[in-house]
Formats: sequence, C-alpha cells, structure tokens
Amino acid sequence: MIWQFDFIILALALICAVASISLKDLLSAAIVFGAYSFVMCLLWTEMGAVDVAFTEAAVGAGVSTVFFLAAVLHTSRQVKPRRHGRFFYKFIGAAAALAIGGVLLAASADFPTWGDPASPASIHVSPHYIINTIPDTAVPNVVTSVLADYRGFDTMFETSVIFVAGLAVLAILGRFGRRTRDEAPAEFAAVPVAGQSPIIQAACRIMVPFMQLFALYVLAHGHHSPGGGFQGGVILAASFILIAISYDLRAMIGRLRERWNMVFASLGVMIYAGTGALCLLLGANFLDYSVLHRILPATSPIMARSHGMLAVEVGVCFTVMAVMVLIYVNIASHGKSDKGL
Amino acid sequence: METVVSIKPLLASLVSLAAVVPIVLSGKRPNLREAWTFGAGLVKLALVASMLPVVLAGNQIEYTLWQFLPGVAIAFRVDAMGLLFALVSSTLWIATSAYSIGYMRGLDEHSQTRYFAFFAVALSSTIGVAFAANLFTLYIFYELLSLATYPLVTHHQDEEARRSGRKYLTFILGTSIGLVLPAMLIVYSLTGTLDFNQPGLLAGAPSKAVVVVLLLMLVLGFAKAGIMPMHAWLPAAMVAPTPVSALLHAVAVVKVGVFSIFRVLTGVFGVHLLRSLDLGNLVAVLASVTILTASLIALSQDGLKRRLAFSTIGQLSYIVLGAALLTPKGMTGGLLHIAMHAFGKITLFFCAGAIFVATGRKNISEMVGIGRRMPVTMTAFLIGAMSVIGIPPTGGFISKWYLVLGTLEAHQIPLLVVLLSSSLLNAAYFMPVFYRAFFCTPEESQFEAGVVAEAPIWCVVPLVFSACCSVALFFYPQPFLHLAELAVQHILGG
Amino acid sequence: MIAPEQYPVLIVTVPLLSAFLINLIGMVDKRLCYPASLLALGASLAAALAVAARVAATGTIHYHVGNWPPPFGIEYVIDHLNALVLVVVAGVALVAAIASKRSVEQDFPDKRAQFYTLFVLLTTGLLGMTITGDAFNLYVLMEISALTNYSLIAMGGNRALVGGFNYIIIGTIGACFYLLGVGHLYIMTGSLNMADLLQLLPALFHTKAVLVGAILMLLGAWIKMAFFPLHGWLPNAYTYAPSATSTLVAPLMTKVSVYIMIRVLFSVFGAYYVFTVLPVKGLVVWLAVAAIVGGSIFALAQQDFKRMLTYLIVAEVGYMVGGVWLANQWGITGAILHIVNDAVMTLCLFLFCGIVVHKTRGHRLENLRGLFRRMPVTMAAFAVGALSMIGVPPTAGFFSKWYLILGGIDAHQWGFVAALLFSSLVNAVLFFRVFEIAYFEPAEEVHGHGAAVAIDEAPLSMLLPLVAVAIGLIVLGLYSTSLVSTFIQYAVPAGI
Amino acid sequence: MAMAEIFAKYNYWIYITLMMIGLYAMIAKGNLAKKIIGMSIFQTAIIVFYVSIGAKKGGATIPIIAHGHEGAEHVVRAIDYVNPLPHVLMLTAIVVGVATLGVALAIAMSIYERYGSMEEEEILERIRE
Repeated sequence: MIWQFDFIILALALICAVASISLKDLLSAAIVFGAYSFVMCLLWTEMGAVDVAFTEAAVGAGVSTVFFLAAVLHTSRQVKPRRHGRFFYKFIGAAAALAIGGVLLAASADFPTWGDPASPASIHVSPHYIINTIPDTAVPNVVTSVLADYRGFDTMFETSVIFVAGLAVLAILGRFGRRTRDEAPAEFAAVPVAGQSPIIQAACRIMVPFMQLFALYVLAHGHHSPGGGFQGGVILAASFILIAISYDLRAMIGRLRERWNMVFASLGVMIYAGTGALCLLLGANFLDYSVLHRILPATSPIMARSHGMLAVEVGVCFTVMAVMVLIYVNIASHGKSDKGL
Repeated sequence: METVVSIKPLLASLVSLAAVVPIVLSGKRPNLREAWTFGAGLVKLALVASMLPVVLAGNQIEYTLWQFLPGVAIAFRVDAMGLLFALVSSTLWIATSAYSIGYMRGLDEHSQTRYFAFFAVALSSTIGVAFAANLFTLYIFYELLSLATYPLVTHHQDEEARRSGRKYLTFILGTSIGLVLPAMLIVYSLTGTLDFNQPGLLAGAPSKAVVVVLLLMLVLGFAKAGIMPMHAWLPAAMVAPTPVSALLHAVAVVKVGVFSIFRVLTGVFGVHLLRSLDLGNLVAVLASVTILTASLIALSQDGLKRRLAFSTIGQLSYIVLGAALLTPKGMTGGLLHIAMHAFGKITLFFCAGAIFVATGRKNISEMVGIGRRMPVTMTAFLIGAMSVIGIPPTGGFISKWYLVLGTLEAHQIPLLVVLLSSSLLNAAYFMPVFYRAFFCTPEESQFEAGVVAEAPIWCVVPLVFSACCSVALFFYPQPFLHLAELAVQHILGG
Repeated sequence: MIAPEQYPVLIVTVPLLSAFLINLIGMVDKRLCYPASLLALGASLAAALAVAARVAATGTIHYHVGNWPPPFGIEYVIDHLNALVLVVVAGVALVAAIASKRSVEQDFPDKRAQFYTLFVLLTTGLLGMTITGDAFNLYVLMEISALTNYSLIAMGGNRALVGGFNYIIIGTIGACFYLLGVGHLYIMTGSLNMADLLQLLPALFHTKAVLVGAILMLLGAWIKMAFFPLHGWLPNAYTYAPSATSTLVAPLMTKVSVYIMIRVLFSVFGAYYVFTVLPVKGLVVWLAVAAIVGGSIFALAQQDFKRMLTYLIVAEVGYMVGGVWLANQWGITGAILHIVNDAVMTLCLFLFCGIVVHKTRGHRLENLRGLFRRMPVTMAAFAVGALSMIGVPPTAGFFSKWYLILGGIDAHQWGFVAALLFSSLVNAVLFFRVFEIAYFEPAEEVHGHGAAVAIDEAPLSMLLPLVAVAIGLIVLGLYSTSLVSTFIQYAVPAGI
Repeated sequence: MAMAEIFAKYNYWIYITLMMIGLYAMIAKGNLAKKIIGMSIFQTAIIVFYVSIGAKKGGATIPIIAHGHEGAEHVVRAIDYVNPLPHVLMLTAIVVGVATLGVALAIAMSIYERYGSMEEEEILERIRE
C-alpha cells in the first residue's frame, strides 16, 4: 500500500462525489458517478479487497451507470433551477451531515490504527476462516468460502434481495394486461431496427461471446480466484445489455425473452434455497453442504462443501444475470419493452 | 362470617349478556325477542334473590373468574352492599322492560332490537359493578356500562342525540380514563392489590396529600355519580327514550356511580383512614354543594325530564353525603337511599314517559289539568314525588330519616340544614307539577274535559307497580334495611 | 421426516422458497398465487407455533445454519422474546394475506403474481429479522423487507409513488445507519454474532466507538419504526399504499423494528450499558412522550381516516419505546406485550380500512357515513379494535397500557403517564368521532328519511379475518396474563 | 498530533466525508435523481469503511490461500492474508445498493411519468392541484 497513491485515489473519489451531486446536467452526473465507482474499485483493489473491487467494477461502474443513463434519458436531463431555494432542507441536510460527521469522527478516535494486523477484527473471527478454509471446504478463495458457506445464509438472502429488486421493478414499471401472451406487441414489430453504427455492432457481435465465456470462467473459477456468481452474473447481463445498446432492445429480447428472464431469476434463488433445503432433507442443518456427499458419488464431505458452493454460485449467477437484464429492459423501455435505448 | 364460593354472581351478571344473542337473532319477531328479555330478567332476579339468604345470614359469596396479576383479578364478591344494589336493579329491570315495550311500540321507535340488546348489556354491567370484588373488576364493568349506554342515549340518531352523546362520553369516558384509571394504577402501585377490604386498602397510606389527590380523582372520576362539576352529562342524556332515562339515569348508570364512590370510600380508603385524616367533610362539602345547587336549578326547569334530571343529581349526592358522614346511621341512610330513590324516581320517569306517549307533551307548562285526563299516572307521580321529597308513607322517608339521624350522630348541624332545606326545595319543584295537574279550573285546562285517556297498558302497569313498591317500602323496608345495616356493620366492624 | 430441531429454519425458508414458486406459478395461472401464499404462510405459522411451544417448554433454542458454530457461522437464536414475535408476525401476515384477496383483485388484477411474491418475501424478511442472532444477517433481512415494502407501497401508483420514494430515501438512511453501527462494533470487537458481542463489549463500554455504534444502531431502528421526530416518511407511505399492502406492513413493520431495538439493546449491549452507561435514558422517554402527544394531535387534525390511523401508529411507537426506556420490569413487560397487542389492534383497524376502501373506493372520513346500518358486523368488529386502541377493558389494548402506566408510575415518569392517558383520551375522541360519522350521518346515496339502507356486508374473505381478529383482541386481553407468565417475563432482562 | 497518527486513520476520514456528502445530497437536493446519487454515495461510503477494517499492513495479501506445490504441506498464517470477512459483507452491501438503486429509479421514473417532473417541489405542487 502506497499512501501517495491512496491519497490520489481518495482525492479523486471526493472530487467525483462532489461533482456528481452538483452537476446540473444529469447525464454528466451519471457518467461522473460511474467514474466515482471506478475510482472506488481502484481503492479497494489497493486495499486487497479484490472480490469487492471486481463486483463494484461490474455492478457499480458497469450496470448501475447504465441503469442511470437509461433512466435519465427517459426522464428529464437537466436539474431545473429553483424559484425558491430549499433553504430548509439544505439546512437540515447540512446539520444532519455535520452532526453525523462529527459523531463519526469522534468515534474514529477510538478505532485501531488503520491496517493494524493486531486489531480486533483481524484477530478475532476472521483468522478462523483463513486458517480453516482449506481443511473445511477445500476452497482457497476465502471470500468465496465465507460468502457461500460460512455465511452462505446471508448470501442466500442477498440473492433474494436481487430477485426482489427485479420483481419490484417489474411490478412498478411493468405494463400488464396490454400485452398478449408473447412479448411482441403490434407496435413492437413496427419499431425499425435502430440505425446504430455498424462498426460498433460488428465489434459487439465479436465481443459478446467472449464476454459470456469470460463470465462462465469467472463463475466457475470463483473458488480459486476473485470472482464467483455475482461477478459472473453481472458480466453475463452486461453482454446482453451490450447487445441492447449496440443494436436495440428488440434484438436483445429476441435472444432473452422477459418471461424466461423471470423464470431464470426465480430458478436461481430456488437453486440456492433448494440446495439448502436438500441438506435439510438429507438430515443435516440447512445449507450444511457436507451432507451432500451422500448423494454425490465419490465425494468426501469436504469436497461436498466445495461442490455445494459451486451449485449455489450457479444459482446466484442465474438470478443476478436475469435480474440485471430485467431491470435494464424495464428501465430502458419504461416498462413497455418496445423501444430501444 | 363465612365465605362461600359460588359461580352465582358471575351467572347473575352474565345472564343478560348471554341473552343478547337470542335477542339479536329474534330481531324479526318482537314478541319472541321481548320474551327473551323477560326470561333473562326473571332468571337474573331469581339468581340474585337466591343469594339473599346466604348474605342475610351474614356470609359472603365469592367467585374469581380470572387472575390478571397478583391482587388484580376479575373477581366477584356478594356482600350486603352489593346485593342491595343488585336486588334493586334486577327488580326494576323487569319493570322497565315491560315499560319499554309499551313505550317503544307506543311510539313506533326504530331499531328496537338494538335497543333491547344494549339494554341487556347495560344490565349485565350494572350487576357486575354491584358484585365486583375489587377496583379492577369494578372499573371494567363501569367502562362496559358507559359504552353500552351510548347507543341507548343516542337512540334517535339525530343531531341533538349526537351532541348529547358527545357530551355524555366526554364526561363519562373522559373522567374514567383520565382520573379513575390512573388513580387505580397509583393505588395498585402503592399497595400491590386492588381488592376491596376492611379497613381499606390505603390504611397505611404514605401521606395525606396522596390520599387527598386520590380521593378527589376517584370521587370526581366516577362521573356517573353526577357530583358537580361532573354532572353536566346527566341533563344532556335526557335526550334518550324515557325508559332509558328511567332505568339508566335514575337507577343503573347514576347509581353505579354513587355505588362505586361508596365502595371506594369504604373499601379503598376505609372509614378509619377518612376519619383520622378528617376527609369525610371534604366529600360532604362537595355533596352538599351539589345537593343545593341541583335543587335550585331544578326549580327553573320547564322540561319535565330535565327537572327530574336535576332532581336526580341532587338526590345522588344524598347517598354520597350518607357515605361521607362516616357514621352508622348516616351510611345506612345512604345505602337505603339507593333503593328508595330508585323506586321513587323510576316512578316519576315512567310517568313522564307515559305522558309523552299519551299526549306527546314534554314541558310542565303544557300539563295544566293533565290529572283529570290521566288520573292513574298522576297519582303515581304524586307518590313518586312524595318518596323523593321524603314524605311518609313512602320509602323515601325512611332513608331520609336515617340520613338526618346520621348528621346528628356526626354532630354536623350544617349538613342537617342542607338536608332539610333541600327537602323543602324538592317539595318546591315537585308540588307545582302536581298542583297544575289537578287543581285548575276547566277553562285553564289544556285538555278536553271529561276524557280519560291513559297511556298503553304496558306503560301504566309498571308505573303503578313501582309506585306501590314505594309505598310498600315504607311499611316493610326489609330486606333493604336489613342489608344496609349488615353492610354498615361489616364496614365499621371490620 | 424433518426433525423438530429443524423447525426454526423452516419458519423462514418455507415462505422464502414458496415465494419463488408463487412467482413461477403465477406465470401459469394467476389465480393459484393466492392459495399458494396462504399455504406458505400457514406452514410458516405452524412452524413458528411449534418452535414457540418448544421454547416455552425447554427454553432458548439455538440453530446453526450450515452447521457452523457461532461466531463463525450464522446462528438462529429463539428465546422467549422472539418466539412470541415470530408467532405474531406469521399470524398477522397470514390473516392479512387471507383478507387481501378482493383488494388485490380490485387494485392490480394483472400483477397478482408479483404482489403475492413480494408479500410473502416481505413476511420472510420480517421473520428472518426476528429470528436471527447475527447482527449482519439482520441487516440483509432488513433490506429484503425494506425493498419489498417500498415496491408494495409504490404499486399503489400516484401519491403512493411519492410516498414510496421518500420511504426509500429515509429507509436507506436508516438501514445504513444500522449497518454503520454494526461496523463500529465490528471494528472494535471483530465479531458479528450478537451473543459473542454481548461477551466482548463490556470491556469496551468506555469507548466512544461503542457509544457511537449504539447510537447509530438505535437511530437506524428508530427511523425504521418511525419514532418521533423521525416519523416523517410513515403517514404518506402508509396512507396511499394499496390496502392489501398497508394491512400487512402497518401492523408489522414498526413492531418488528421495535423488537429489533429491544433485541439490539439487550442482546448486544446488555441492560447495564443501555440504562446505566448510555446517557440518553431521560431524553428517550421524553421523545416518547413527544411521539405519543404529537402523533395523537396530528391524528386529530386528519380528515382522512387511513391517515389518521397512520398517525396513531406513530403514537403507539412512542408507547413501546417509552416503555422500554422506563427501565423497569413493568415498563419493559408492557412494551413487549404492546408489540403483540398493537400488532393485532393495528391489523384490525387496517383490515377494516381495507373493507372501507373496497366498498366505498376511498378512505376519507366521509366514506364511513352510514356504515353502521350498511355493515353492522364489520362495524362491530371495528368497534372492538377501536376500543382496544382507546384501552377499554377487557380488550388487549387495556392490558399493555396497564403495564406501561404502572411502569411509568414506578419510574416516576409522570410525563409518560400523562402522555399515555392523554393519548387514550384522544383515541376516544378520534374513534367516537368516527363512530358518530358512521352512526349518525346517512350514506350519501340515501336521500330523505325512511329509506331503509340495505345491509351490504363486506365479502366473507375480508369479513371473517376482521371478525376473527376482533375476537382475538378480547381473547388476547384475557390471556395476556399467561402471555406474560409464559413468554414475556423471561424476555425482560434480569437485574433491572 | 503526530504525522503518523494523522495518516493512520485517513481512510476513516474520507469515508466520513463521503458519507456527509451523500447524506447532504439525500436530504438537501430536490431532484430525485440527485437524491438517488446521494444515496449511492452514502452506501459506498460505508463500503469504504468496512473494507478499511479488513486491511492489514505488513505484507498481507489478497485472501486467496496460496497452494502448496504438489501436496507440500503449507502452513497458513492469518497474518499473511487480509481479513476476508468485511469483503464478504460488502459484496452483500454492493448488491443491496444496486437493488435499491433499481427500485428507486423505477419509482422515480413512474413519478416522472405521472407528474411530469423529477423535482420534488414541482411534484408536490402538482399533487396539491
């Protein structure tokens, strides 16, 4: 860790944050916000949180920014100047921010020195994971083993959160009843293919398969290197979103129908929770993968944990992919799925 | 003294509540519906009467339904005081039910099923208060009564009823939540129990200030007793149909108020505590002010029911005064007055209702010469008025006699003066009614000469019955006198 | 087949798995979503009851998810406190689901699958928050229930969208404060398990970091429960939410948040720290007084029936928070009992509100005109709920108020006692105003006198739950003693 | 305060500053999109805080256990790897963040569709009408 480097990153982060909330042009604000997320990735990589950085790069700098852009394009691009300033809210906001800031600052005086290897967080629970991950689960990436096994229960609900978000966006924005059984209404068919640059289209067409392959690699190799279901799912989703952006939504929906999307989203979480329930049915506690060795041929309880983790990661990947695409489609089409970006 | 465990008090209370279901279900067939009312009334009276020998033998009946906390339970205890009150109300319920039929059908009132249903609930609560073994049970039934009587008071569902209903609830519910509830909780917090006992829960109370505050909270909090300034709901509630006024505002509701005060003074504070802190006088002063003011206001009322209402306010404070005297005779007089006043006042209300049914008139100034048209009713009215004033041979004389003796016993000459002057005022506001009814020239009469037209038979029979009771109670004041004496003996001897 | 030891996890995972199934089923046939939700919530309730019975018989149950021992894995801890709350949450959710049928069909016929999936997931979130013994797991579930809640509210459209958006912003601040508080504890101790934290924290009681952690977690819980003056989001969000949503969230959201406050206070920091070290005891009681008085006064000012109810929720939250910070046996017992009672009371009122909206297409006070004649049974049931809010015995509301007032007297917090009585009086005024409108004022379509109003009761799927809840209120009142002696007395921390 | 001490906690100060910016934007800004950006900044600030907790100075590397060569026994020491637990927690937080963002955007877009504005004041005005 190089503190000069740290300083530059942190300063950039601050600048981006201030810029993204003060820019009047929302499109610029969204892009600056994307940059902010990217700076954050650097910061976290620098602190050794590679999995977090990876996810942030895919989620924060990637799809979040796209969501934002899509939403801004559908609403108003400019922040309107006000007739009367929000003095009251500004005052409350400033007071709350200062109060909380002051309190937090006071508390930080008691914190252990940053990066101290002897700090309580470094010596109490976490060493257990580092030391036991190989003997317990045979998974070298400690983040994966904690994520999918030791604290796998959290992750199951986290996947559910994603699922909820997808469903919620559909429930809020989605137009039901107007459509026939299929996603393609009359006007959908009438929308001409948007005239994008053929160079971009060609480039994307080549890139997409590689992206998807990479996503699968990230998913499958999450046990041994940074990555896993979340990152893999987001990259998969990104590949579809790329199609939508370079061609139009219709082209993408042609490849991944909304109905199937919802099925995938449900299925993903069900794989996760179902794996847990399977352990339950086999007589062990919920999500105790080691019991899976009874049904997996030639597997020790330890390797069963590793396989169980892979199963749930696949589930996570499904849900994340499906939901990210779902959110994008609904935001970009304003729930109608009939327009391109 | 022995304590008998029996479920009878609970049954006595619940029988009318249980009758609500068949009453509502038979709403389409009025005769069947009224049969249920009578059935429940008779069963209730029988149950209450069956406990009489036990209590007269000097014993108590107890029943604990449900324990909430140590010292806080829904529990019943039948002692002489409670039985006296229960006997009065269950007897008069039957009379009022009969009267209600005449009145409600005579006027073709709407929503009669609702009326009879809530009437039954109100009676359940009244008996519940009478037999309550602790402040908690008493409070529950007291609140239930407030709520059950609201639809009765506002029966007409018009703007006037709405206003009166609002006033009624403001006073009744406001005081019970705002004063009685916290007082009860403070008592519990101080003593760890709410059971009425002798010589009183607060016997070892911490300080006089606390006791005074609690006393005021409880005496004023039971606003049904109509002690000024908590009386304003009573005249307003006269908007109700007359049988409601008769039973509830001459017997059940207001008597529940004074009965609660009586219970609290004797069972929570205890005679000895009140005597030693000299707090009887405080209550006595409140009562005296109410007696005189109410009687004076009654003089100026033209509406017959309103005049009766103010008379009630005054008479209720007699009972409170009796309790506040803290002497054997005074308290006996107070308790007896619960019964005597009930029979007298209900007669008067019945008469007022009968006049309204027969002639549609409400104001005294419109009743010149009515005695010739409705002789039976007006004779009963005379008897009722005599009883309330305290002229022999009516029951009211006996209770007043004891009250007067009580003031002498307590050497409270000012209170004696209050009682006597109030009696004069009572006479002053009742006699003109009677005088106008009978003693007028045919020219002055507002009614056609020579026509006798009484109210329907269902109205007349109950009022004759209660008038006869008032007279009979003079000659044969048992078992009420005996019960009152027993109760006082228990209170003072404990 | 599945051993009783596994029941705790079933309480949460059965509705979770069912939610996804409901979503899939909904693609095949929307009509199946309703019975499927009932089945899932019923199963969850059954598991909760079984667990509660076991807790009552044998004491606290620990369940290690993934068979990892705490503090390394996530642990479910079911003690007397959350066994009770679990039953309440599952029960209220089931009743709300039963009653939701017609409202959902009326409000969003095409989004039934989405609605029920979110509905069951929201319940899952609430159950998970209640059952967990891990501070971070609680955060994740808090977010599940929050996100489902936002979207269920926003499904109401129009003003519900604006209310929902504000709720997202404020709710996120609340959840983040909680998370930040957990972070403060984590940096100081290295643990996320509540029981472990309870062991580790006493050595650090003097540090500002722990103090700030406690304050942040409290602030988070207070925002989530709409504790005065952080209640701004609640009235709009709940008033304009679809009836089926508000029937579920109004009784449960604030109550579960109160539970979480109690859980965090006593199972993470311990009573000694909360009442002796934290310098906010008197302040919180006065805030509670302000909540009660403010909520009541705002409720008085409303012309909208549902909005009036939402302000009552704000007042009721004051009851519970104040009760806890009275710091004595009575007060805490009262607060916990009130979690149960208030959940059922609020359910009763909002079920009624749902019927009114269903029948009259509105929830202003004038929509209630003439309802006593039109829907006597509904009104009778509503009256029971209203009386319970006022605190008339023997309804449930009276008994928790009893404990709370006793606690106030015991702690010499006369302001709190006065506020409770004031709120009872205001509730009496409020509900009798409602009764007056429903009793005296004829419905608009009836002109002139003598026109008999035909009885037009609510559909059975809405009426039966309401009546059952009304009866439940009385039963709950009568059994509040056994509730206290079986569950609540063990939930009050020892030594206060 | 010595220079070293100041530097010892600068990460925490930055997170506090970011947090204040986010909180201020959420309350003070009238534009819904700006509020959402504020919300995201607020959430990332917390992630900075947690990730900072996990950092270890003195040669600790990313939390992926190095394999021993061909079955060679390899002693794993906790001090060699940064604390993985906060990373796991923050993966959750990022996911929650994007989920909240999606729902918030969806609601904001519906509001825009219904009231034709993203400005809080204008929306409230139109509600009053």
